[in-house]
Amino acid sequence: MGDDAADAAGASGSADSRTGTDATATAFDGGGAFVPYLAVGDPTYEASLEYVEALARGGADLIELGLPFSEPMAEGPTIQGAVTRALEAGMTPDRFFEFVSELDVDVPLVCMTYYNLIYQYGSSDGPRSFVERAAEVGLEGFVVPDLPAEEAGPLREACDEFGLDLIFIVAPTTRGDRLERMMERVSGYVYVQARLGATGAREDVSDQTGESLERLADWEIPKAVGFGIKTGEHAERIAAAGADGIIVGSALVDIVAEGHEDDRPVEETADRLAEKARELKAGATRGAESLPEPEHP
Amino acid sequence: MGDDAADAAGASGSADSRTGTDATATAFDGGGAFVPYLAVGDPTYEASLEYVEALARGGADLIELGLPFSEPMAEGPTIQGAVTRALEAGMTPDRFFEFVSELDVDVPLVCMTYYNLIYQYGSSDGPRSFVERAAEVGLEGFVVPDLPAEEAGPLREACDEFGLDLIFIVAPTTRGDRLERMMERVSGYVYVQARLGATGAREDVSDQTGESLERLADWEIPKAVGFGIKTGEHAERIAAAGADGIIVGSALVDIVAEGHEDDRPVEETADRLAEKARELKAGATRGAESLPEPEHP
Amino acid sequence: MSETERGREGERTDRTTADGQFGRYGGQYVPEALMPALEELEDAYERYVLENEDGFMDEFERRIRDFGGRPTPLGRADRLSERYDSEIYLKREDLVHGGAHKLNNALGQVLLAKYMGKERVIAETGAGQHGTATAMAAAHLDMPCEVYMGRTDVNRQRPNVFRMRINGAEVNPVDIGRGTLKEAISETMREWSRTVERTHYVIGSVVGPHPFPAMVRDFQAVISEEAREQAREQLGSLPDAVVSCAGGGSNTMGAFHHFVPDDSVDLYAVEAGGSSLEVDEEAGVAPNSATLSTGDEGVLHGARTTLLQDSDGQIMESHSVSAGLDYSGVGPELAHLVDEGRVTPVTVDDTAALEAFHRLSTDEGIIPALETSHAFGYLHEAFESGEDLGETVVVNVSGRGDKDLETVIEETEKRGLESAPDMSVFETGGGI
Amino acid sequence: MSETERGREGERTDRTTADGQFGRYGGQYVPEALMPALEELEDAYERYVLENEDGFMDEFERRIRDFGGRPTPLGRADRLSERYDSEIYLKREDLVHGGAHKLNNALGQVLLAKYMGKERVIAETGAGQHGTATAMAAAHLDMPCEVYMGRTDVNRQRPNVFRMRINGAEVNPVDIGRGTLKEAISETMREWSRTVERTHYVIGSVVGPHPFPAMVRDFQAVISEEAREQAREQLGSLPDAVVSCAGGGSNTMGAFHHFVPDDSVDLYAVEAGGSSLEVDEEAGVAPNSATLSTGDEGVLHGARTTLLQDSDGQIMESHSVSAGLDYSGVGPELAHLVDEGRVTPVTVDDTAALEAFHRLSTDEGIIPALETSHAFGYLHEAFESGEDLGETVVVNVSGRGDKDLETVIEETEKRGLESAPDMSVFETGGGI
Ligand SMILES: Cc1ncc(COP(=O)(O)O)c(C=O)c1O
Ligand SMILES: Cc1ncc(COP(=O)(O)O)c(C=O)c1O
Repeated sequence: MGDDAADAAGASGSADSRTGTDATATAFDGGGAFVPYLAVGDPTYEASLEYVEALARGGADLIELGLPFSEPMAEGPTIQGAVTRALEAGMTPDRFFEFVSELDVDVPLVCMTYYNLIYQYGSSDGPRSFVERAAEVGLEGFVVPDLPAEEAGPLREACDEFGLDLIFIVAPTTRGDRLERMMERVSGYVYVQARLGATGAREDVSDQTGESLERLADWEIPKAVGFGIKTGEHAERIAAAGADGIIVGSALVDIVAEGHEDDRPVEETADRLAEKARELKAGATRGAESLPEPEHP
Repeated sequence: MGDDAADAAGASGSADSRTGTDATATAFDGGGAFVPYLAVGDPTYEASLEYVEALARGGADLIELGLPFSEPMAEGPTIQGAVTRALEAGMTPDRFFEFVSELDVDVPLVCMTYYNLIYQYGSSDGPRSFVERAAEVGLEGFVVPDLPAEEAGPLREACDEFGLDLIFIVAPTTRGDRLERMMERVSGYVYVQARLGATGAREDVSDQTGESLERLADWEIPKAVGFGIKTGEHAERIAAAGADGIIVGSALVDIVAEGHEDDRPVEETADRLAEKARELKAGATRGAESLPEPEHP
Repeated sequence: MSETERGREGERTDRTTADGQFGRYGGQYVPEALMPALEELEDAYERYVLENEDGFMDEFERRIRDFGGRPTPLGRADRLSERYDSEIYLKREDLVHGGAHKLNNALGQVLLAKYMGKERVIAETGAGQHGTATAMAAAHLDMPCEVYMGRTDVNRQRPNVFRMRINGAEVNPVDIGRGTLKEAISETMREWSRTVERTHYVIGSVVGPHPFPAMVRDFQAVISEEAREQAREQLGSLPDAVVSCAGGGSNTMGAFHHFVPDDSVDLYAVEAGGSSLEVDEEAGVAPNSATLSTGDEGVLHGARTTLLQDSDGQIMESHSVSAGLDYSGVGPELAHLVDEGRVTPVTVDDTAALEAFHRLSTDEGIIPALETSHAFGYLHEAFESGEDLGETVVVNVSGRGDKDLETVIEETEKRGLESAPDMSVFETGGGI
Repeated sequence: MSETERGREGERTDRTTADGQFGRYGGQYVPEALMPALEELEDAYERYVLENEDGFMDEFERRIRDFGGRPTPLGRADRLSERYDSEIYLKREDLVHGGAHKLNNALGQVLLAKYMGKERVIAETGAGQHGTATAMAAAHLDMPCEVYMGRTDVNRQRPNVFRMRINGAEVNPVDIGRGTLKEAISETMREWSRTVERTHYVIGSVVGPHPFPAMVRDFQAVISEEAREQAREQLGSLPDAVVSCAGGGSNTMGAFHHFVPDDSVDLYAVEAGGSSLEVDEEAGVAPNSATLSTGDEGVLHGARTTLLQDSDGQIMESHSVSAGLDYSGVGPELAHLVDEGRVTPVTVDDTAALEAFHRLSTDEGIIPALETSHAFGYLHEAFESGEDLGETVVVNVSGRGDKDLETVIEETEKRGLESAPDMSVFETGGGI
């Protein structure tokens, strides 16, 4: 790889040249955005379609669709369970794209998966084929938990080529240089990890959230906070702390898992998901409303 | 220990100063002597008395009485079994001496045991107390399988003091210097080990016997052959090969063991022992008679 | 895909050092939360390990000698030498404290954690060898230690669990998936994410994100440093070949490292051929763990390297009679040396490894680990098939086989191997 | 009994050399059939071992280095040193191939058998440590090997039986008596009597008839030869004390030998105190194996030495949680050094040994054999009770404890020892 390419890659992520769909950023425009996550294909392809649509009905502003990977290194037990169920039910990258095509919702959709699936897709190694296909089926961007900004050059490049967003996760431990580097590369929104540890619904909302949001105060990109948000009240507190949106995964996956274990009708679980979505969206909205009017430029 | 003591000890075992009872040597006078062995107290004190007396009735010329030791290093499984039974039934050195006192036979009696029991007996360490007590109860000598001539000084000394015999075992591997040393120390008779290995009745009579007897041809002391003699025919062959006597242990212990295991009346086992004794004695006698007249000095 | 594309894909655009890259392999594919810890570790690695700051390497060398039992001998295998009509020498890592090369790395990393001011260490383990090595090192250095181990492995590797517990380590069973090594690594990574500020993750092989592959290699490189010197002293020359088994690749890299510049020395990495080199894509299972020989490029557990994966990129389960080789990935540097043609990857199947286990045990009085047995299996197959490995061959005895006795007996019986001693001594019950 | 009488009793009247005697102990109390073999062995011992004929000792030293892994380290025990406010150093015989000092002797004797032109070796074993060492040495030197082992021990020491079989040795269960070590020794002696011309008996400790006690000591003396040199190099002086556990006494004699002339070095032989120092004469049982501390003079297995016996002279069964110390006799030279006041015999009971096992494991990351744990038990009791062993103490780590895990866990649980890690990790069964 020559210096040119490196420059190109570097430049592609810089704040001013940031490309991507408008859709993702726009989803946060109203403030108090609700961003749910589900593992696609959990527990079956069909049920999963219903569940994602239920979330949209419940007020989702953007949806993170998990493409299951066999080694979900960043996930807690809840999402690991979802991933395992989905893989056992036959989920693959191609089925995932089919799923996205078939999905009848009109909020932006982002794919959350691990880098090896992106890298292996298609006839040649490298992320381009995967991104191309994602663009075709209407995905707006990617969250890749095992791809830090330093390794993201090729994916960033492909995203730029196809106009998709690459969302990075900012952890409580992310500071200084690393933040700079990420700011140059990120597009769409930034995923603010509320606290250390893998994903999983917790009772409390971490103090680290406020601190993290402060560190990102001058970023001109929406900040969505995730990890451990479980109730409307949590959502409200996070939004009130200045988040542009809240990301909720495990609390929703728990409902799917319960439905599966208790063998409930898909409709019933879908209804419970929609209801939970409404609770979370309402909380986020209340939180956002409590904020002073944003000083937008 | 001064040189004097060493000389005394050395001298005590020399051929000319050899002391001991006449009885043991005399037992072999007729040729074809039959020397049975039993473990005293096997399976009980009382039964054992009967058994030894039965052997005398059956024609024993001299009896080796085994005082059981917990580590019978030189014995095969048969005699180990006898030793274990006797110990379990409470045999001790004191009971052994009591047994000898009580025994009503008029052939010479020799004690066969391991050195530690001899060494520990009485209030002071050393073999003297044991030998003294043995002399008191009328024993004529000792066979000590774990006491080679080199270690026998103190016991030889005590035997001399009390006029008892110390019998050594000559193994098929014993040659040259070692034979000399032994010849200087031995008294009563010499125990010729028919072949290598621990005691135990075998079907064949070893070729090594003739060879061993040849090596001892010029010893002026009776030669009794043991290890593996089982039948009257064996006994005959050994006696015909030039042995002054035959020593039989395992073949007799087998009868005791059988009686014990099959729970037969003591009388019956005693009768079988006497009968076996007669068979062996007869064999030995036939063997001896087949020899040319001995050229006694 | 063209070489250029591959080269580009492997390149990193804004790293300050290129250390993390081995050709197109390596890197740091980890959750963002871990990146600062990796940067901190890179810094510590450079200062303490590469520059011996505060005498770190002096202390490491002293401790791996006095506690670990180094140097290990390079000894001639008389009967193997006769058998193959070649001089066979054994590098005896089985004599390292704990019974395998694993301590070289574990001691180095726990000591580094101490220098870094960490309060505790965590580690993953499969068969339990790395876990026990880490537990020993942690006890020795007075460092709290927790080991993550799949539930299945906990249940089938009881003695090693005992050893870890007895050395004072916590053992955390991982109740996810099949409960084996892959799950244990993922879980340890997660736990590291949760507690990264005060915790060091002692990874067990030359795998994972930079700087682990380079750092673990450096701690293990003492094997080839000694062996090279010993060969010169004892043989008057370098060996013609070095043979080593490869799971993650740590004993391999350790045994190869100082020989890499010696072009005259052939390097053989022996992988577990399992029961077959075919794979069942449907079931997501490879009946082997021949990553270098049959895998292809991908990203797993923090690094770009060679993997066992299906065409979608899902990781396949590997299978080997030897638990320590039973891993779907391999260290990035080893993958690179294979691509470069410097290291020759070969495979030995379960049965040949078992036969080699028995051969070394009865011929030389050394009971090798089942992992190690693969190296001897290759030695045998090469010489028997007329392939001349050279006049002097060094085989790295990565570990001892005490841990494998039950498995070996069972598997030997199952296969009815002729070379195995019969165990009927247990069958004729005596009347006690 | 007066000293004079004792002196007389111990004297031998017509031996050409006095080597077999250690004060009033030693000798050759064996069946006549074995005497020629002992003479042959004495001759071989003098020529090969003492005079290095045909370079025997050179070969032994090379093999015990390259095959056995010598020299073993003398390493500082940091946490024990802190705990006892004294410099504690560990002589690491646990790192010898096979996991104990036993190989020093086994390799020496099997090599000697080869020089003597013997066709096979036999050995007794109790816990299996000496049997496995002999099997390894025999495999290494291509010598057929049969090991006699009590049936009870065969059944309770499966892993060691596996190891012997895997190294190609025959294991002959002894179905006599209780089926333990005492019976195995007697049976091996018997087997030796039967086949003495072509067979060498590799005895497992500094016991038995001359020349075994002296010869085994000489093979084990490499321990103190190294330790003395290492102490001078590392500490600049000799240690104030050497502590070693004593069963038959081979690791003890090995660890003490070169320090015996150094009057400033105190020597402690730690025996198994078992559950009590009292004996049950009636039952013929000593609930300990504290031969040096509680036994008295007698003759067993070919030598005059100190024994556990009843007042009649019947040998008593010993009992210790540690199988390798569970023997009713002790080497004659050690008995003599105790009589002379040069060696101090002390005892440590089962519970204290178990506690010491856990202490060394968690403090230092070294899992000691249960035998070895007795030495550490004494170290602890001495320092805790205010007895000052000196500024620098060397403890001989005679072996590693992998073989003892099951026993330790069982016995620890039974006693509810606080110092032990809990093993409940196995109890919460996961849903795999
Ligand atoms: C003895 C032994 N050899 C080899 C290995 C394989 O690991 P690596 O390839 O990292 O050396 C292991 C792993 O447990 C092992 O225990
Ligand atoms: C590790 C260890 N230490 C000590 C002993 C006791 O034997 P000795 O006193 O001969 O050293 C044994 C015997 O098996 C042993 O295995």
